[in-house]
Amino acid sequence: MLEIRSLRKTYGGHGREVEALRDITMTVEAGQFVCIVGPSGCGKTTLLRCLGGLLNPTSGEVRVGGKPVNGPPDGLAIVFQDYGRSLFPWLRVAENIELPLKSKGIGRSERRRIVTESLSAVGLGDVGKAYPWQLSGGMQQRVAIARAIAFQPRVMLMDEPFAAVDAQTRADLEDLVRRVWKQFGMTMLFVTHDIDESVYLGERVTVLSASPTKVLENLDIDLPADRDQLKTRSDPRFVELRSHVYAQIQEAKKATGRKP
Amino acid sequence: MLEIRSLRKTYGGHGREVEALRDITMTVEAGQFVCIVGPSGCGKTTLLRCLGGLLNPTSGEVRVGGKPVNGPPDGLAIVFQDYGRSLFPWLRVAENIELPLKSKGIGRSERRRIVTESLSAVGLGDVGKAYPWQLSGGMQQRVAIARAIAFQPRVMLMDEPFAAVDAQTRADLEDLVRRVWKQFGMTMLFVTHDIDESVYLGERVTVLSASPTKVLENLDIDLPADRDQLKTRSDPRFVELRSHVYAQIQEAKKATGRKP
Amino acid sequence: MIRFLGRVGVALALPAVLLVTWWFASAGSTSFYQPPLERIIEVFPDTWTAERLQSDVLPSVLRLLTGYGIAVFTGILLGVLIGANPRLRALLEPTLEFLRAIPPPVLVPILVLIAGLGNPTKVLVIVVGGVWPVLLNTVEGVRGVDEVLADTCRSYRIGGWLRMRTFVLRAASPQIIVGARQALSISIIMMVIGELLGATNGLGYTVVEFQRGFQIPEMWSGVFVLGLLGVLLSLAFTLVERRVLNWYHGARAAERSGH
Amino acid sequence: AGCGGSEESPGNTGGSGSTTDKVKVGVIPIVDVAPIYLGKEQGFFAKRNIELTMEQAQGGAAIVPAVVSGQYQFGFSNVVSLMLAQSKNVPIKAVANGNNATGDPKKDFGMLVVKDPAIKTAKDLEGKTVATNTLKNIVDTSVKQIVRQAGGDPAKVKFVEVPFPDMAAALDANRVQAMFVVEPFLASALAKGWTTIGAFADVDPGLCISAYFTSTQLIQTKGDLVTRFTEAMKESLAYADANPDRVRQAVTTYTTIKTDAAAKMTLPKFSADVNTASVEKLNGLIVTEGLLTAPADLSKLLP
Amino acid sequence: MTVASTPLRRAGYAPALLGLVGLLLFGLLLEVLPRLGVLPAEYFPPTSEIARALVAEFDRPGFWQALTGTVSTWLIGLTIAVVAGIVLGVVIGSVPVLRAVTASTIEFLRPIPSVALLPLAIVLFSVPMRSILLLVIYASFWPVLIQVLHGVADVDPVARETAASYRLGRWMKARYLVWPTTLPYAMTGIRLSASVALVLTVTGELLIGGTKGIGVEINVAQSSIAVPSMYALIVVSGLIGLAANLLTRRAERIVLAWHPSVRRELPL
Ligand SMILES: Nc1ncnc2c1ncn2[C@@H]1O[C@H](COP(=O)(O)OP(=O)(O)OP(=O)(O)O)[C@@H](O)[C@H]1O
Ligand SMILES: Nc1ncnc2c1ncn2[C@@H]1O[C@H](COP(=O)(O)OP(=O)(O)OP(=O)(O)O)[C@@H](O)[C@H]1O
Ligand SMILES: Cc1ncc(C[n+]2csc(CCO)c2C)c(N)n1
Ligand SMILES: [Mg+2]
Ligand SMILES: [Mg+2]
Repeated sequence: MLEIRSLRKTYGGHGREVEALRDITMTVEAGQFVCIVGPSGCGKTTLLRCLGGLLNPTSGEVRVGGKPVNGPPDGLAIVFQDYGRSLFPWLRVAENIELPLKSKGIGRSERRRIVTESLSAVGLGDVGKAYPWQLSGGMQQRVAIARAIAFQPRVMLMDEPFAAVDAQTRADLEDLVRRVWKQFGMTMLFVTHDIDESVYLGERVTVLSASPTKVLENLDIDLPADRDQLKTRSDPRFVELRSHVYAQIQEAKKATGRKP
Repeated sequence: MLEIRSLRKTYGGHGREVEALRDITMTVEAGQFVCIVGPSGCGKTTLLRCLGGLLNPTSGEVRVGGKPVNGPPDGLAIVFQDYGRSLFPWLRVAENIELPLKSKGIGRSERRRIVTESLSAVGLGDVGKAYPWQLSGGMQQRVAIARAIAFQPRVMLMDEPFAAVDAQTRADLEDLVRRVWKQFGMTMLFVTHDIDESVYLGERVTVLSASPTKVLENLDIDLPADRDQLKTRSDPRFVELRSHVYAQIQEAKKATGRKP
Repeated sequence: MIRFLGRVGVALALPAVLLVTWWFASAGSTSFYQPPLERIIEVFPDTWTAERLQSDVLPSVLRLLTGYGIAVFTGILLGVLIGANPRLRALLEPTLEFLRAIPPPVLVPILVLIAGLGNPTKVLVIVVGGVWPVLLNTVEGVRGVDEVLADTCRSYRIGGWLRMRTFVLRAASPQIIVGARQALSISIIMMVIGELLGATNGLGYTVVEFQRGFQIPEMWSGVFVLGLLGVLLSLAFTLVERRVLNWYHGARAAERSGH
Repeated sequence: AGCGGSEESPGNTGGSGSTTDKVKVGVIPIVDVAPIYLGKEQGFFAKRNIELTMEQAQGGAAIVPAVVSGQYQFGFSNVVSLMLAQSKNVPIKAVANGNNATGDPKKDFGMLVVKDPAIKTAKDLEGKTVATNTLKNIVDTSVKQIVRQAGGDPAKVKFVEVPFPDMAAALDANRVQAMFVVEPFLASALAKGWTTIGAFADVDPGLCISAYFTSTQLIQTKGDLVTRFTEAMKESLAYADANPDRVRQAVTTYTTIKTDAAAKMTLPKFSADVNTASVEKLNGLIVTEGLLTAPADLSKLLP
Repeated sequence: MTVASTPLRRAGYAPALLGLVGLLLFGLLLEVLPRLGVLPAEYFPPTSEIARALVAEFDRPGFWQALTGTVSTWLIGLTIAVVAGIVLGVVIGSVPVLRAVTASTIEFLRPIPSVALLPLAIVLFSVPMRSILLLVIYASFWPVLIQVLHGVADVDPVARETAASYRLGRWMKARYLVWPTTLPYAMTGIRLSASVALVLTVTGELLIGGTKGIGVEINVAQSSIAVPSMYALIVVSGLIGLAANLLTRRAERIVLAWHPSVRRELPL
């Protein structure tokens, strides 16, 4: 579904030249759930923006559903890391979620239903009438998630979507995302800093190196498909995998994509 | 150092009335390190803004260093949850950190030294000349932390300061914050969603209930003062404490400050 | 009610001080062009009779509102197009900047060639003057929209008119509103300038007429009417702005309610 | 308030003396003011110790206050404006004649022009729109009188303000059906084959159109200078009246009118003295037209 | 991939070229319309004729004096208005009480047209140039003031709280928080004022005279039926405005390099 070949991205201008991505090659099958971890500033957001058709790679190729990306592909949604800025401050929460549905051409009553449903799915059943800036950070982030879920994309890119919520809510949202992913057969690319989370959620964890960035490891998560916050996390295999990823991350911070 | 008595805060307007804080009473001794955990939207940020003199309580009293707060108190710094917006986009990273020092009246060469030091302390030794919007989310957040540390306040309020950084960087920053706190004898109020982090960092963890918000528990963390990422986290007492807090949080999400 | 009265009091305080100062400073003035304020107030009721309000002020205000409306509409429309399209901006900006610097008084005869001596020209003069602040502010507002929001729109495939309506226009609205506010007073000025040519009635015509007839207190009373018109329209404008920018002021005021 | 133009225009302080008075005169760049340019050229002012500078403004709206404030020591304006000013006690006084109608209603320097040959007389203007450079001025007052003398009702004629330079375009496009223009616009209009149906001279053969004026303050503080200016103006007017070719030549120096165009212009008459009778006639007319409720006090206005 | 159309660097030369094309097209339009008789050529000469008259003006020393006069009056007036507008705007905008107290007066004074103030401006000064300057300053002060007032109110609340929390002093706040926020608004204000000031300089010269200026020359050209010359002079006024815009845009690239509208790699 997602094919990334020798992707390279260099930012320039304002007296600063940064090679955000050195050479990324990876594939995500249709319907797969892949988590991406990597040190801060290694280019995860950049990668997602290239995939989402929001950014031109410096070189290399990106394909979504077989078609080369030039412009945001159809049926793809992004939950931005900068959740606060990705909500429209002039629209109430419900309207924010409704807007993409409107452009999708969904009828009014159906829209209403989806909005209500997705809001209560993220535990915000009662804030539909509020403006985003009246909400706490974590609430705003959940609105952004609700909007993405309501959109029911074929491909979902999530950039640290649970960074601002508490542990309990996070667990609930994790299960929600897994559920939704399964239900709609989405292809999911999920950036997180929480290693446990990456192992808990993904079918595969991709570890990126520090800048200049390469893929350090592709780790298949061979945990049972049915995950449970208590059972899965205490599964010895889970502990093993997360330790492995943790070690990789520590590596990653030192290691860069530089060839030896 | 920080005294909060029967603090209540209600937001109103735009067709929405929210009691963010119902009745908060708590004290933080000078030089203490207190972590605050609580469900998303329970009013942690609101509490910090009241303490920082940025928001008028609806009722109750807030004192910093014995003096009632009306306006930002001297020698107090906040790391905002909304780190992206709290950096001035028209100033380069180094200038952002330098600005509070300038207004503090610190000489130029001293300023330069502090800026360089605090930037490398957060692992960003080479981005002083970049603009904040040229940085990744985690890098921006670290700049905000560097700014606060460089300011060397007597009281530091941090609102989920590590939400956007990877696990390894997070561990490094945790140790940095503990070190700085000790070194300058700061009073620290630290909001986090990471329960392990709250136990690892704090001398006390305060758990807030869901809205309408009250203090659910004040838990003293009787771990040795010298903390170590590996040793402390594998200390049985640590595991015990974090399980306790975890249970409390799960409680908190259901429990509200409502009297039975 | 008390808050309302307080606001009115605050609004009237400075004008009152200025008027009193003027009253005493000008009392006994013998300078022909600076008559005592007393004289100006004296002639006011006789000058601005109901009849004159109907025959001169009303037509002017109608032209003003029409011209202003067209100016704001055109300014926003052009501004959105130009602001959202760098190539179009590069193509048109020099020409527009050229036109902007041409004095309306010399532009008026050209407009007469095209639109005659009647109301259309007078309305057009208002449009020609009032469109610029709206245009410039809209262009800058559209150019400066938040990148993350723009990306959000692209990613969710929000395009076309929906995007215009719910994103571009709203995001630029704080700046568009500034432009519209600027245009309001400029439109009043252009209303006067428009009435200098081919005019037979109107508020601006009357003021200039008094000036030519050396009826200086009457002329000043006309200046008062222009100012009052400005205040009134600005008040109405504020009401509209409150509605349109509800979210904007909310997002800013809520956080400041502290101190 | 600046008064008397003291600090910026150092003139001499005594009465008649050896030092030269620097004098600024506010004029309009039209043929009417040719005599003062000629007078300067001929040295009529210099020999009276007046160093003359002409400042060109668009109209009386600015010249009258500029003279009152002392920016200019003298100014040029049409007499109706001056009468209106006098009646409102503007502290000014006419000091010299400006120019007059030619005495020939068929050939004047300011005439009522129509394009439509069907309009034969001024009476035909009833129901039509006439362009005048300023409302409530010598031009529309004259046009109304012309209509009245042709047996028409001036109240049935609609007047609109159009500056002289823009009138031809308006008439050409039939935005107005008649216009009252002065030279050089008149010659240009006649060259198009348009016809005239009235002139200043219809109102009064020697109609006084304009005058030079000063502030009463200058008369009080420097009566001597004013006297010298008046004498110089009289000499200039007489010279201009006697030397029409020199007038045509002078016009090309302070405007950009070409020599051949200047040759085709009808020149006004330049009387050395104000035609008081015609001013009195105008005084009556402006009361009739409702410009003033009572006639102006000409004894205070005229030299 | 063509998601992001031209990056700014590549667009560097193109805008100037496109702008020139725009001007040429506009000129061509005004050449053709009179020639086709859509506009009466006698009163509205085609571009080529205006251009010829403009070149002829260049040969006249009087023209250059007039140009210098107009430009200097304009620049002096604009500078005073801009400085006053910015200073007062920041001060009034930063102090809520001042803002509330002055609001009605500002709205009262703003719509008073310069033509109405003409006699007052004339009698207040003994030199015509100063009267013109007064009108210029009066008219061009308001756009800057209003823009700055709104700019000051646009400060991001989180940024404001950051500044408050770090106890930035009044001056530091004004310099490092309020001013950068206001700058984009002020820039638009300056661009608006530049043309208002120019327009009033020319109009003032036209009405009052007494100085060397393009307005005086326009007056003479008008009363001499020198139609192409008159338009040539008007074109000069437009060109001055064009130059002013070029300069402000250049300045904007530098002082607003950080602003989304300038820094954006992706055009909207
Ligand atoms: N707009 C930009 N202009 C210039 N450089 C940029 C820009 N955006 C990102 N970068 C640089 O590219 C690199 C990668 O940034 P990116 O945001 O992709 O990192 P990330 O992996 O998402 O980090 P984080 O986990 O901290 O969010 C960083 O060094 C950053 O400074
Ligand atoms: N400016 C505001 N206007 C209105 N309501 C607000 C405002 N700020 C916060 N609130 C409301 O107050 C409550 C507490 O918000 P606050 O930001 O303090 O929560 P928080 O504990 O920091 O949450 P999080 O962990 O998600 O950041 C929420 O219900 C929120 O909607
Ligand atoms: C006080 C005052 N302000 C503005 C104008 C008119 N004006 C000058 S430039 C411009 C916009 C560009 O054409 C406008 C409307 C005036 N005459 N007097
Ligand atoms: Mg990122
Ligand atoms: Mg918060």
